[in-house]
Amino acid sequence: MIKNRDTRLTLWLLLPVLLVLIAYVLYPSLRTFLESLNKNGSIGFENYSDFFTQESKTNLEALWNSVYISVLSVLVSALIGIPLAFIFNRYDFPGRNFFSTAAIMPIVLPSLVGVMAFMFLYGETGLIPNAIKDLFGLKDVPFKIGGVSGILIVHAYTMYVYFYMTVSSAINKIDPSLEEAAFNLGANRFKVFWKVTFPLLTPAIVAASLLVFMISMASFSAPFLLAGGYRVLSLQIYFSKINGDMEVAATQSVILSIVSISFLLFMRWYQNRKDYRMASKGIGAHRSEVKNPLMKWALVAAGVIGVIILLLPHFTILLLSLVPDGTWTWQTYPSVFNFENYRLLFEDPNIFKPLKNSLILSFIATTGNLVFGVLTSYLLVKRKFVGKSFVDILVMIPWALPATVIGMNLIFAFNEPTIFSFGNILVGTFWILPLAYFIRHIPLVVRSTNAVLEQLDDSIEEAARSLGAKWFYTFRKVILPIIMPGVLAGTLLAFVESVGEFPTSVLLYTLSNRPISIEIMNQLRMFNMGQAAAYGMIQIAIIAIILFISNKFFGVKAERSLS
Amino acid sequence: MASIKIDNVQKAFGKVVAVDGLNLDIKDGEFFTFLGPSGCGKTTTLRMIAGFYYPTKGVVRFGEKDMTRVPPEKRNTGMVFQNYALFPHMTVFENVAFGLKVRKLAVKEVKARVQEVLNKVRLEQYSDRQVSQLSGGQQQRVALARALVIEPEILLLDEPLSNLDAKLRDEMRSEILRLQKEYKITTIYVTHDQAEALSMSDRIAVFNFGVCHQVGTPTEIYNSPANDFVASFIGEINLLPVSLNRVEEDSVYVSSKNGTIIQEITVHNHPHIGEMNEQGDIALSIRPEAIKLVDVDGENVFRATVKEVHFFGSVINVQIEVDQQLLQVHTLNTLLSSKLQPGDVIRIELPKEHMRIIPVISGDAP
Amino acid sequence: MASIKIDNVQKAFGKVVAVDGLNLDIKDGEFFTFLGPSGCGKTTTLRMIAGFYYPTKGVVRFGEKDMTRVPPEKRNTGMVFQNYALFPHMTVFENVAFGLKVRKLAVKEVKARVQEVLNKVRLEQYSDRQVSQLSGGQQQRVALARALVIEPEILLLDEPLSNLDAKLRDEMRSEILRLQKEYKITTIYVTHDQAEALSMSDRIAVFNFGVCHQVGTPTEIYNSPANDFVASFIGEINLLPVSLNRVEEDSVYVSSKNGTIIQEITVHNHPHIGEMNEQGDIALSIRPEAIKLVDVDGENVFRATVKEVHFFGSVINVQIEVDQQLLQVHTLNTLLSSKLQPGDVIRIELPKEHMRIIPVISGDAP
Amino acid sequence: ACGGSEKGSSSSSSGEKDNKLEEKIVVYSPHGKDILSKFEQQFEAKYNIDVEWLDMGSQEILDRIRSEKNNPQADVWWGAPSTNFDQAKDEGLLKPYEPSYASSLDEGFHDPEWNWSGTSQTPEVIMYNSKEITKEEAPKDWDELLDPKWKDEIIIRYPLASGTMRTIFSAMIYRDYKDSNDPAKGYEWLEKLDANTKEYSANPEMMYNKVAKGEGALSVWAMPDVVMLKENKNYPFEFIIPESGTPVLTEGIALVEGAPHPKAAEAFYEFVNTPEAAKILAEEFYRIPTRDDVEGLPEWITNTEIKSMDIDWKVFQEKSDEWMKHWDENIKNGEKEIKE
Ligand SMILES: Nc1ncnc2c1ncn2[C@@H]1O[C@H](COP(=O)(O)OP(=O)(O)OP(=O)(O)O)[C@@H](O)[C@H]1O
Ligand SMILES: Nc1ncnc2c1ncn2[C@@H]1O[C@H](COP(=O)(O)OP(=O)(O)OP(=O)(O)O)[C@@H](O)[C@H]1O
Ligand SMILES: [Mg+2]
Ligand SMILES: [Mg+2]
Repeated sequence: MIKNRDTRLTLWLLLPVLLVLIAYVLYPSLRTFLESLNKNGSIGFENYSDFFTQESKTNLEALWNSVYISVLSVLVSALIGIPLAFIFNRYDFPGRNFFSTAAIMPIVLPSLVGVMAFMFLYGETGLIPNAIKDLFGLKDVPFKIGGVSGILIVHAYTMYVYFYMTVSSAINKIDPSLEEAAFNLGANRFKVFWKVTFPLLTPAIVAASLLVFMISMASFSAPFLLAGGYRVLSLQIYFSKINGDMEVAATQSVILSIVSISFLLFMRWYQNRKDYRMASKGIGAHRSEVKNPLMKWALVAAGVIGVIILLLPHFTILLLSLVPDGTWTWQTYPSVFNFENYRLLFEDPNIFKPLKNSLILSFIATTGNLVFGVLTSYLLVKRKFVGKSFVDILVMIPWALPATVIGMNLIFAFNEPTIFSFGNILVGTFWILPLAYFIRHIPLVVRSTNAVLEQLDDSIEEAARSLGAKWFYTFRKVILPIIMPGVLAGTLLAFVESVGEFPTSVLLYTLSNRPISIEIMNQLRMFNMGQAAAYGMIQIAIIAIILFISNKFFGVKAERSLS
Repeated sequence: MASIKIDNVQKAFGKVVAVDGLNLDIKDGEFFTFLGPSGCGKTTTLRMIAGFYYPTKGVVRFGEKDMTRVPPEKRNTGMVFQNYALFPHMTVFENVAFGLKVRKLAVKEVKARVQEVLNKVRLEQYSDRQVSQLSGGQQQRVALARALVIEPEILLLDEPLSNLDAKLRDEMRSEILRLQKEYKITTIYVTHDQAEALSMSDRIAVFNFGVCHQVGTPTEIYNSPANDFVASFIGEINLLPVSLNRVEEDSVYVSSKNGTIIQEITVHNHPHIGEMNEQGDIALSIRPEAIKLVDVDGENVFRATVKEVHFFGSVINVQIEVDQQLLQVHTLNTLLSSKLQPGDVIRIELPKEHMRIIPVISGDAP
Repeated sequence: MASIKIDNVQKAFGKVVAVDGLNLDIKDGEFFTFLGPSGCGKTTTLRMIAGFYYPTKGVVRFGEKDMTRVPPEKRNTGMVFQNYALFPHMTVFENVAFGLKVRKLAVKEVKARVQEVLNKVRLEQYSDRQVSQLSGGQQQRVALARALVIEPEILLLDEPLSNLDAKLRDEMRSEILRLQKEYKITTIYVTHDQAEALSMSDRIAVFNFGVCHQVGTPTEIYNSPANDFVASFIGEINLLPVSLNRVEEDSVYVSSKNGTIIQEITVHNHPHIGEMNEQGDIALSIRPEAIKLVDVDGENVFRATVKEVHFFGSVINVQIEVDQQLLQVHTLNTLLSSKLQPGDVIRIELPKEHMRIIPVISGDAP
Repeated sequence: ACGGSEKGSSSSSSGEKDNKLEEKIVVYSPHGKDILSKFEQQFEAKYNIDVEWLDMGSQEILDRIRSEKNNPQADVWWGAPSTNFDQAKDEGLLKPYEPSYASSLDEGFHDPEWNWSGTSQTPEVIMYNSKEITKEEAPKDWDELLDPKWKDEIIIRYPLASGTMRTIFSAMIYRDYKDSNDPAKGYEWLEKLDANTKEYSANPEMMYNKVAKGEGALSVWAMPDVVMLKENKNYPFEFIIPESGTPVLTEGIALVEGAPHPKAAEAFYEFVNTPEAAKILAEEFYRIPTRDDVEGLPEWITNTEIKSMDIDWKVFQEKSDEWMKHWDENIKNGEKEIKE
């Protein structure tokens, strides 16, 4: 039946991918779906009709707000991420390396502490508005964040990184002669960007938009912390769950997923209308060196200032970590600084255990993501098979669902022995957390890999195979090295996110694998803002070191790749 | 073993039919060329042989073996891609060594063989460069070296020399030929350069719009084109639409269709190549180099006006007008002929043994 | 206004010096060709004119204006890239229309002009295709159309026809020439095809290893090459290392260096191109088509053995051996010469007016 | 992989050192590192049993114990409002145990079936910023909060996710509901409170910060926390116990059904509620004991007269979800959602 080896190969590759997706994504999600069909013991779509016909319309309102916030978040994140990616990848200036790495630091901001840092910075009593007030002798603070604008700012702040990373790796893959051709035809810088560079970045932008849209849809901390009671769907799910309406929570989750998946399908359709493979002759020739110095320095200045603003919350955390507890309560500005918080932290002999746990867990999960992500992405981009859309949707589900829902799904699915867990109960064991991280970050790695693979000319693979290389060899020696910089970008992001992952951790961690985010949360719960901040700083430092190392590692690699 | 048989193959991309009803029989060790205008399906056919496309219909055989759906890496073909398809993350050396490493050769041997082939393509001193730092022609040579080094059973070359200068191209041609003869590699060569095709090939297939018009040796194709498309595609040719007057034992008499001055032209009665449909349109063909500049009148001698003179190096191309019909005349670059000026009136002879009557098929190259 | 002056320009990539000490003076409306072997710096020079590279040293001027550091979009040049550089996300129409849209032309006019230029490159029916669905040659034509449609002041063509078949190439050549003359566009043409260079150009610059060896009209370059590199690069040539015997008023007498039979050859005393260093090595050069097959002895007539006969379409290439020296002879494809067989002994004449003594510079094309 | 153990042993007496004590025990508790480390040390010193604790919110503990039902990891659940325990009890997650000090617990401080027992009590209070408001100005009772002069001075922790706030809000409704069986009056009250509320903050830290810095001057919160912030963290907070009475939450301790280390768990259960332990909790961690036999309590406890509201927690457990849902959907709405 299977007509040729190529189809057979596709099947063989598809098999493990499908297995993983079905076992760890579809199966748990189905349980949520089944739950949503259950209304007081009878099966049906009653919960759904309730959702839409509910008298107070809060659900519909929340749904609308979620979509609205998500669309805006995509736009704002893109507006920050794309220009930054452009500046840091197209211009060379002293410190470029530092700034371009620093630009991804927002993602390492521990979520809760991070939002608190925002409040300390920009809230009504925040440092910046008050500093401006005092500086100019104003009567009232000039601005403060809160409500929708607050959510948007925090979303943009944490999510622009997706744009920044995917677009960065795609920019480096663009054949410079394409832009040159446009310049040559008389297009100015702006036109070239809009008509050529930007459209060529479509796969990357689509990938990032998807990721951002979905996390915004599922985003919890920002609306929760910043907008008091602004109603969004993810919060509704949380409250339904707290109120014990598991069926309603499930229904809301399913609807949220449907919205996210519709967005996914729309983006896919949009992207497939055109072709973005730069199958130009030969190798993407030469790097253009033409730069307008004035423009360059203006942009660079903008980029650097941007990054400094982006790093302000980190500095705030640093500041908080240096202020001993109880000395900055009603005062506008802190006055006492010392290392008391760090001293208290380091007195605990177990301080490094959560750190180590986080690193190990993230490493395991991310390794899995790397292998699985590259394989899946290759299948999705370079192979033809029936049911591709289905696989694509499965891949994205972990982002379409709020993290807590994923956590709950896992609990439902794996607190009893199943074949997928080889007959073990996973809940309460070490392995449940890496599994959760892995599932959470499948879409991230797959999407960012898709973006680079889509730009890879097919004839490269063909050349290798006609030279006699088997598929696997070709994959290992040719495809992988070429796409690696892009893939690593996504993987790194996944790793960093795993280190800070909170919502699933809190549901699933055990004594043996308690990660750092939980530790920070606990400090906060005990009102030890300073120690939480100090812990946050340690987390930031660790991640910064990892980034630095991999940047060095990238540096070596990047030189050998296209760019 | 490495003969190739293409059996009634069709390849469609959606609605676009790139290759249709193709039958080819390429012998073991043969140097076979695909010739045809841009977009006629040469690359597509090559890719079906290499295994990158599967035919929509039909069968591809190597020897007796049905290879239609065998994956490319099992075919032992070496291919030079029209767009090179070099591995961007590897150096020149690594690119070339790739095929050998796949074959698990000893490091030493890999080195030796790569060095050897790099010498042949004159890239020895570039071996450590990244391919993105090479010029277009240098990249093309890397692609060639990469395919040659594995000494494949079948060598597929898609315009492998199009970016090289004449001199280097000449050398590469001899090198390819030498290798081909030495290792008896069945070779399929795609080119748009008919001089190249004529000088290198054992046999040539002429394509247009996905259809093969003629398969034959270079002289067959050149001297006895099957129709006006083949005739005009291979080398320059003068085609005069004519109508048949009468046929005698060793001569055919025709007259120019739109002419008034030339009453009758005498043509040798060659056996016709292709079925000449006498109901259909026919044309008189003569190669520009066959037209003679003469001083005296005689059979098939006409008066002509020089319109343009082009200098092509060793050949001079003179455009003349006879009887409202433009004709190309090629003559060697000697002082004599370079003295010709536009406006001169000269006498030309159309030697009857160099003319042919061929069928006219409708349409033109795209 | 659109004359181009390149003043002592150097371009280095790290340690690799791609172009060195280049001086060129391209006149307004001129059709100027860069000719040279692969990797000699043609593309690099073109890119400096287009503004994609800044010279390491030296100045580029358009007219009197120093353009060395003017950004490319301010130069009003149209360029065809060696790798096409088509926008993959646009259709053929959109690719071609790009330059016009940038210039804010009315939609109607854009449409009309694009349609017109697509007709010229024979792609009218492809206008809605994605470029990835085109064959190599079709892509190249799109690139050409895209550059032509904006009617730039300076047209930069980097091997724009290398992937087209002879027939189409001929047509495109005339089209480019026609446009160039019609709009008086200063054109720089990069090619590795010397026939193309000779037939199209007003003037040619011959490069090697980043250095320009000679600038001149096609006949100057062909007939009076400055040195053996230029001579052998432009068309085929026979070069015999010789030593000078004596110089008389209208003749120079030389003898073959490694020969024994040929005692003396008489050569016209041309004014020498390039400074012929008489201490340095010299060579006798004669084009293959200038060698005559003769029946009787005479001045400069020698006996030769036929080694190989190659068929090139309109030309037949005969390799002969005279005095242990291999020579190429080109003759037209007539029945007479095609009767030659390897092993035949023939008489050849080296006409004194077609020979030249030129300096030999060391090294060869890479 | 299940650490099942024999069940059924009901009330074994405390104090007695059972040889069969397991070598380790796992405690889930929201009490935080300071308390837990302290008791870990003391307990380990006394029994030589390794104490491992997971420190998390009480709602999370409930979720987790529920999710680990098939494979219990915890032995003891220490610290949560009694309503949480009642819920867990209904789901069969707890194992009944009657401690040795049963007699010194008031009736309200333990489950009738001894599924849990109380360790401390938490009265809810009105909290104010002592830099902004003097003690005289401060509202003395719940209803005074509705005075229009406090418009935009009240900052409230977003109630849905907070046990404390749910209790307060439910109590406000319950005041009328217990007689009328109709929450309408309570809703009306909450609506008025909502009108005065400047902002609902998402977590306690933010609420403290805002009140401390004077974005708002008033809030309602749990007394031990207010005291701790004032005493330990230097916040300018004071509290007022509403004159008409206030809901007093009982925080308790319970054993987990199917716990892997049941014996050691019982020992720990006993250990953390000895009079000495209760005294430490009161002195160092501002927790008001449930036992009536603790001597020498700090002043702030003895000096404060707590008027406890009479509450049927059963009704709370049944109704509070519905009430909160109503509040969320109908009271907190319109422009008041986002208080900027
Ligand atoms: N992937 C594709 N989708 C649709 N049409 C295609 C595709 N590939 C090729 N074609 C079309 O099929 C025809 C044959 O293409 P092919 O590449 O074989 O031409 P070719 O003979 O190699 O031309 P060239 O000499 O210009 O490279 C062309 O008209 C081309 O536009
Ligand atoms: N970016 C670069 N870095 C290093 N070396 C380069 C770079 N670009 C070109 N070169 C080198 O400079 C020399 C000139 O290159 P150029 O592309 O100008 O050649 P070309 O004359 O256009 O050749 P071709 O006809 O093969 O296209 C070559 O040796 C090439 O390897
Ligand atoms: Mg092709
Ligand atoms: Mg070039």
